[in-house]
Amino acid sequence: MAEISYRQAVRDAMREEMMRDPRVILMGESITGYGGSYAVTKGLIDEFGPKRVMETPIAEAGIVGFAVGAAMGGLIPVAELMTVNFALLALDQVVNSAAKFHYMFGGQWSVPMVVRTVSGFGQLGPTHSQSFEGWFASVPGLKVVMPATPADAKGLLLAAIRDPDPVIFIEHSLLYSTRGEVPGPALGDGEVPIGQAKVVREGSDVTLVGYSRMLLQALHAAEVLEREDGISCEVVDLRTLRPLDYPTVVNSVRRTHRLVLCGEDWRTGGFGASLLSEMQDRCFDDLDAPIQRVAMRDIPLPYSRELERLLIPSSEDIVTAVRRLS
Amino acid sequence: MAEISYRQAVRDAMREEMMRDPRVILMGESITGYGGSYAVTKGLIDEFGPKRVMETPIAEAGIVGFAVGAAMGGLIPVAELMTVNFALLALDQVVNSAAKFHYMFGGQWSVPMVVRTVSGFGQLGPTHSQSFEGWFASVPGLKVVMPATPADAKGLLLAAIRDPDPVIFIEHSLLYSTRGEVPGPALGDGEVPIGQAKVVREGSDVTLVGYSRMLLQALHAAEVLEREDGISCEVVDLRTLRPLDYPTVVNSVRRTHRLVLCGEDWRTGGFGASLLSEMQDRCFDDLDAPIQRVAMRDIPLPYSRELERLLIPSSEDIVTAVRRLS
Amino acid sequence: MYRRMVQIRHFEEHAAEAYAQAKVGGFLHLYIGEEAVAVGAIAAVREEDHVLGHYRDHGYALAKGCDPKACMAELFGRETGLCHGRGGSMHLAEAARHYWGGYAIVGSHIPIGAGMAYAMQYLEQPEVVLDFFGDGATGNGIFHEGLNMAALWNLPVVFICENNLYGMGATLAEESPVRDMIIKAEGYTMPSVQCDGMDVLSVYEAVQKAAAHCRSGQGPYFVEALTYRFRGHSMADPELYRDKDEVTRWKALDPIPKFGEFCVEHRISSEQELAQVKEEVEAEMLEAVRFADQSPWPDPATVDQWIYAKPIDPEAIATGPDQLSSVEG
Amino acid sequence: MYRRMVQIRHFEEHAAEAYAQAKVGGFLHLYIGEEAVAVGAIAAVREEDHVLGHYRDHGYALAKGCDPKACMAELFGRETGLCHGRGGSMHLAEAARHYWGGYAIVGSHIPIGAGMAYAMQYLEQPEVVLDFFGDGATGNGIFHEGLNMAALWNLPVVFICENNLYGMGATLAEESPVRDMIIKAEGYTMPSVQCDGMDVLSVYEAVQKAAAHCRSGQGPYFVEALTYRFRGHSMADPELYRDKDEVTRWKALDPIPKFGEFCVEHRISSEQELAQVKEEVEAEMLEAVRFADQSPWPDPATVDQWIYAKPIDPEAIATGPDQLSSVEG
Ligand SMILES: Cc1ncc(C[n+]2csc(CCOP(=O)(O)OP(=O)(O)O)c2C)c(N)n1
Ligand SMILES: Cc1ncc(C[n+]2csc(CCOP(=O)(O)OP(=O)(O)O)c2C)c(N)n1
Ligand SMILES: [Mg+2]
Ligand SMILES: [Mg+2]
Repeated sequence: MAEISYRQAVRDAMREEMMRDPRVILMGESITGYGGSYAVTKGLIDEFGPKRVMETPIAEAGIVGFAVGAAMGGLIPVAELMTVNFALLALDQVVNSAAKFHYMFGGQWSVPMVVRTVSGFGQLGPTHSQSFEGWFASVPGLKVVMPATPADAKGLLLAAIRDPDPVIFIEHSLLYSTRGEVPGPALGDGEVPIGQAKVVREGSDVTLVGYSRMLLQALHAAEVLEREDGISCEVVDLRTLRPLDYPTVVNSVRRTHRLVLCGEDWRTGGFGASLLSEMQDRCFDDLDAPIQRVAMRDIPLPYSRELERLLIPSSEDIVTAVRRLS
Repeated sequence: MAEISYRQAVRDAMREEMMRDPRVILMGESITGYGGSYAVTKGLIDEFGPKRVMETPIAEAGIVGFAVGAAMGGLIPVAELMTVNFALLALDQVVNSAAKFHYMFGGQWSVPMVVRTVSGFGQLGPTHSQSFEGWFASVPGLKVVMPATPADAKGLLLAAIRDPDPVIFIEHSLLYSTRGEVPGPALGDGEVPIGQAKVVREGSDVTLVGYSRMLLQALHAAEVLEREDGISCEVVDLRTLRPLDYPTVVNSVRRTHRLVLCGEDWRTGGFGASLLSEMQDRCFDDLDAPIQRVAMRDIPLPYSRELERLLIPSSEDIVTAVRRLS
Repeated sequence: MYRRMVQIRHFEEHAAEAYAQAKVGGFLHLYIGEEAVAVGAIAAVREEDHVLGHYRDHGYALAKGCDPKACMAELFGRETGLCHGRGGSMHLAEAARHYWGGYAIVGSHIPIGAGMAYAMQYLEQPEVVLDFFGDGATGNGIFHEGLNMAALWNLPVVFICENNLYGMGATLAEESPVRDMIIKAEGYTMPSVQCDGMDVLSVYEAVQKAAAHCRSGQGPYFVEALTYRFRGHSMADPELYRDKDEVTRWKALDPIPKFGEFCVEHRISSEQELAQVKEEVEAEMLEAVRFADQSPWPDPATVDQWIYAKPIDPEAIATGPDQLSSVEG
Repeated sequence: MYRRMVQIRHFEEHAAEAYAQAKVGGFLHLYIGEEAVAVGAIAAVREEDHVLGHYRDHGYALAKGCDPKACMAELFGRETGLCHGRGGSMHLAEAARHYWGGYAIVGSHIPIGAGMAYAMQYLEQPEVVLDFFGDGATGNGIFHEGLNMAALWNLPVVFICENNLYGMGATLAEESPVRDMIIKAEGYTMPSVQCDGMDVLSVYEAVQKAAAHCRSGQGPYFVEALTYRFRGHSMADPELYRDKDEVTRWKALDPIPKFGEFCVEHRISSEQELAQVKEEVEAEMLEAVRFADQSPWPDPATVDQWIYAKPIDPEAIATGPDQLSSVEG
């Protein structure tokens, strides 16, 4: 096991898969000489050249449409959309092309491609600080993955590239420098199957569900609650948002009878709302209290540091939500 | 009171407001000579000419961006996006331009404009049969309206045009030919305020919440349930999805203790999920049973008549959901 | 090519009839009047070359050799349809024939065609891509992004713009600052040619030249075919926006009799042979309608089939304590 | 114009310093090297004319006459900022001055500028719109849609493309099939001119001509300014993609000394006066930084202010039985 960064883990997955399979290509804005706006693709252009690491114009819809076509032509494109905010420009191609073709052409062909993109914030202002995983996760035909750890980042990206369906792979800008153990080649290639959540901390009083950065916040909150309140939290990392591993969450709630959903997107219509809806349905009689949500308030995230920090969902918000339950 | 069609009601609102306020302009694809793909704007080009009824290229993002700019320049554009499916192409301009400018420029200017668009189905195939109101309703800065009746269509569109904020006004293709009483000039202009739901049928056993076409389905289901099961349904027409009139829904649930949410969009991540999430929070102790949802199964709506009709949410689905509660 | 054009014409007429009988639903866009474009273009390239087109797509399918029976059955929404009734009229496709289908979001298939062309270039395959769209599509940003990429990367794709003077109800003057679509290619310094879309030979020649250019590695080509749809935009179109005279003038240029006369004049076929073709085709189309009408509906149990190529049922995923492990980071 | 250019230069240098001190956060894109473009262009039109630009926007704001104190305070995220700290560096705007701001979704303000120009045309106002964007933006579909509409409707908007040879890390050759951006105007038959973006007079002249064209009702105009950013794309840019020699060569073309020399040569100002300007500007910028630094943060209670111009609080809406009525349809 080597300890590497989340950034490196994503890069390693692409690199290893490109070495293994010549059909895999990368495309995106400023991913060559610049190395990617979060330096994820750094160096890959030198190793694989411009035919496999394609610098594209600033044309998000075109990039995704092009990737769909390249996939239909026999390649496996991994397209980077610099941030999920710009992914809005490509939404039609994601929803009406990538996600639909296998169904609407009667199963004649699939669209094996990955769209890698990034959520996050940090004084980036109202247009650059949004989270849209809930939208992607609502689209049949898409698979949506949001890893929290380097091992999952690598393992799930490998799975995503190998998957015959279009996968939206959302990284988090504030996780790139976090580090963690990632299985080396001796332990197999570390592929993590799409569609499996993971209980990352066992507990008995309340279930915290998180993914991506909020998973780390949930773990931190769990520690605080254990220490300060003696509350035992079970923490579930969803990892894949679509298809969602309900059984793992349901099993946990059957034991804890309390549930807190942790996300960074807007409360109204956010991914947590969707999850809550399903969990209410599946666990109504198991729940001793209303399901709590930690989410972004319904406000475009302002630039000013002092306003921004009021809004960003944090481990303290999770602690507060759990205490509200007790 | 005159009985007119929903189509005519929408047209009347535009026409009357254009007569009243010379700043109001229409723009859209095939809205002049063709009269609009659902004939809503028919005749307006003859009355107001091409400066006020603008035939546009097929450029959804450009249309919305242009409308935003025209609004900033002092006009009040009512832009038609032929269907909500094509609105995906304009989502960036809706979310990152129209909805954000008032906030991100510190309140310096607002963007008074309306985007009119249409949901619906009828063998239109997987790319032309989608509903995205949940996505729009999740965006702070937008107001989202979905009228079910001619009177509301007219009254809410008047309010939308007069509102200083961007309003997404979603019509329904299967409602255009429905008819209803619409107050004439003698009764005032019939403006219906944005943000108010309406109890359209009183009942005591269960609350059905609907909007747009599903409101009619809910009313029909209520009749069937009354007749066949002696169940008394209260029916609430949301009318505005954002900002949402929670008090009206909550008050109803406090009396009925049971809630069924009726929508046409995909179950996962649909608007109903968002509403359920909030209602669970506000009414946990009032609810005797899990909130039920009637929604589209997570499937791209297929073309074939016989497959399509399996999936389209109907009054029977609502009846079934209510019976499940009893 | 004569037979193909007649096939399309008769197919469309039967489709219109079936629509009137409510056997075909939704949007139905007929290709009547424009047959020379699909037929001339597709005849000018190889069988293995790839074709994508927009929602007015029955012509591409038939020109690519798809079975009229399966096409008609798709319009009828039957299991025996090209796409098993899932796509319908706007989404005929047959991958095995390299006919990649009709696309109904205007212009969306333009970068898709470019991407396929990139795959050919990357894999060093000789196939070129023909990507058909209308004049209306050229106002959309996706047209620009697709052409820009194709030009930038020198891709083997022929863009074929069917300029039929209208984008639904918008006239060319309402939707475009330029009348000639080939002017739009100039912004990408993409070579282009205008041809007579009512003359199958003119289209053939233009596309032959364009495809040869692509195949030799010189990059994309833009072909504009001047054409006209004899019917409304779709069956729902009341056609208030164009005048009858204009329609009449264009109908006089009907590509089918025009090419028929050419064939007779040049002794390629006799009038009798052409009449024979029409009869055969009519029989074929009657059979297609009969086939469609008698075909089974898709099985309701399969309605959620094909959402994914690799479905994952999380309810079925075994989860247990062995999944438990700690998280770093 | 000399003073304006110096203002921008010094403003940017102080902004960079404040960023290094973590007083400015997020993305910071400096306009150093490109000052002649904003200054020349904006000086060439009237005060009431409208300006929109991209996220590299401090130059437009200052050239439009916005107060450097309020600009700097915005970068610092303070209540006294131009947008009360909500927008930040990428979104400076002052509507009262007809400076409509910096836009950070590449190209998104291109149709917005066209729409404003339409409002001017419709309202029969004489103002024209200047819409600034980069070479990189021209690959986006929204560029196409905006230019297409402007050309189609003959709108009074000057599109000013700052061709600085890079779109973030992409070189011109990587992002565009054509080297000269004015070629892109040809697809719309839009008149265009290329000017030297390192020479404020060259820009001035080009934009003057373009604006006069617009103002006289002849429609949009496309101006390409050849320029170069002396710094990285943003403060986060390690600048691995361009070589030092190239940067050095362009730095030798610095528009500020160049115009300074011109002024001295033509006896417009003395060297001493120019030095004096620099000193005054430096003092002004120090004051701007001090002002920003000492300004209050926005009140936390106002964080949800301005989401709507007309907020509606449904919790406050009275609902009751009088709302009850029947539904038809
Ligand atoms: C993105 C998008 N916007 C609008 C439509 C509705 N629509 C369908 S066809 C059409 C006109 C297209 O005209 P053109 O490209 O000239 O093709 P033609 O129908 O003339 O063959 C429009 C506006 C659509 N399908 N997709
Ligand atoms: C739609 C969109 N895609 C990507 C980005 C990220 N991005 C910001 S600036 C930029 C480069 C723009 O280059 P150019 O237009 O030449 O302007 P310059 O920075 O050179 O002034 C990119 C890719 C963005 N902000 N918006
Ligand atoms: Mg056309
Ligand atoms: Mg640039």
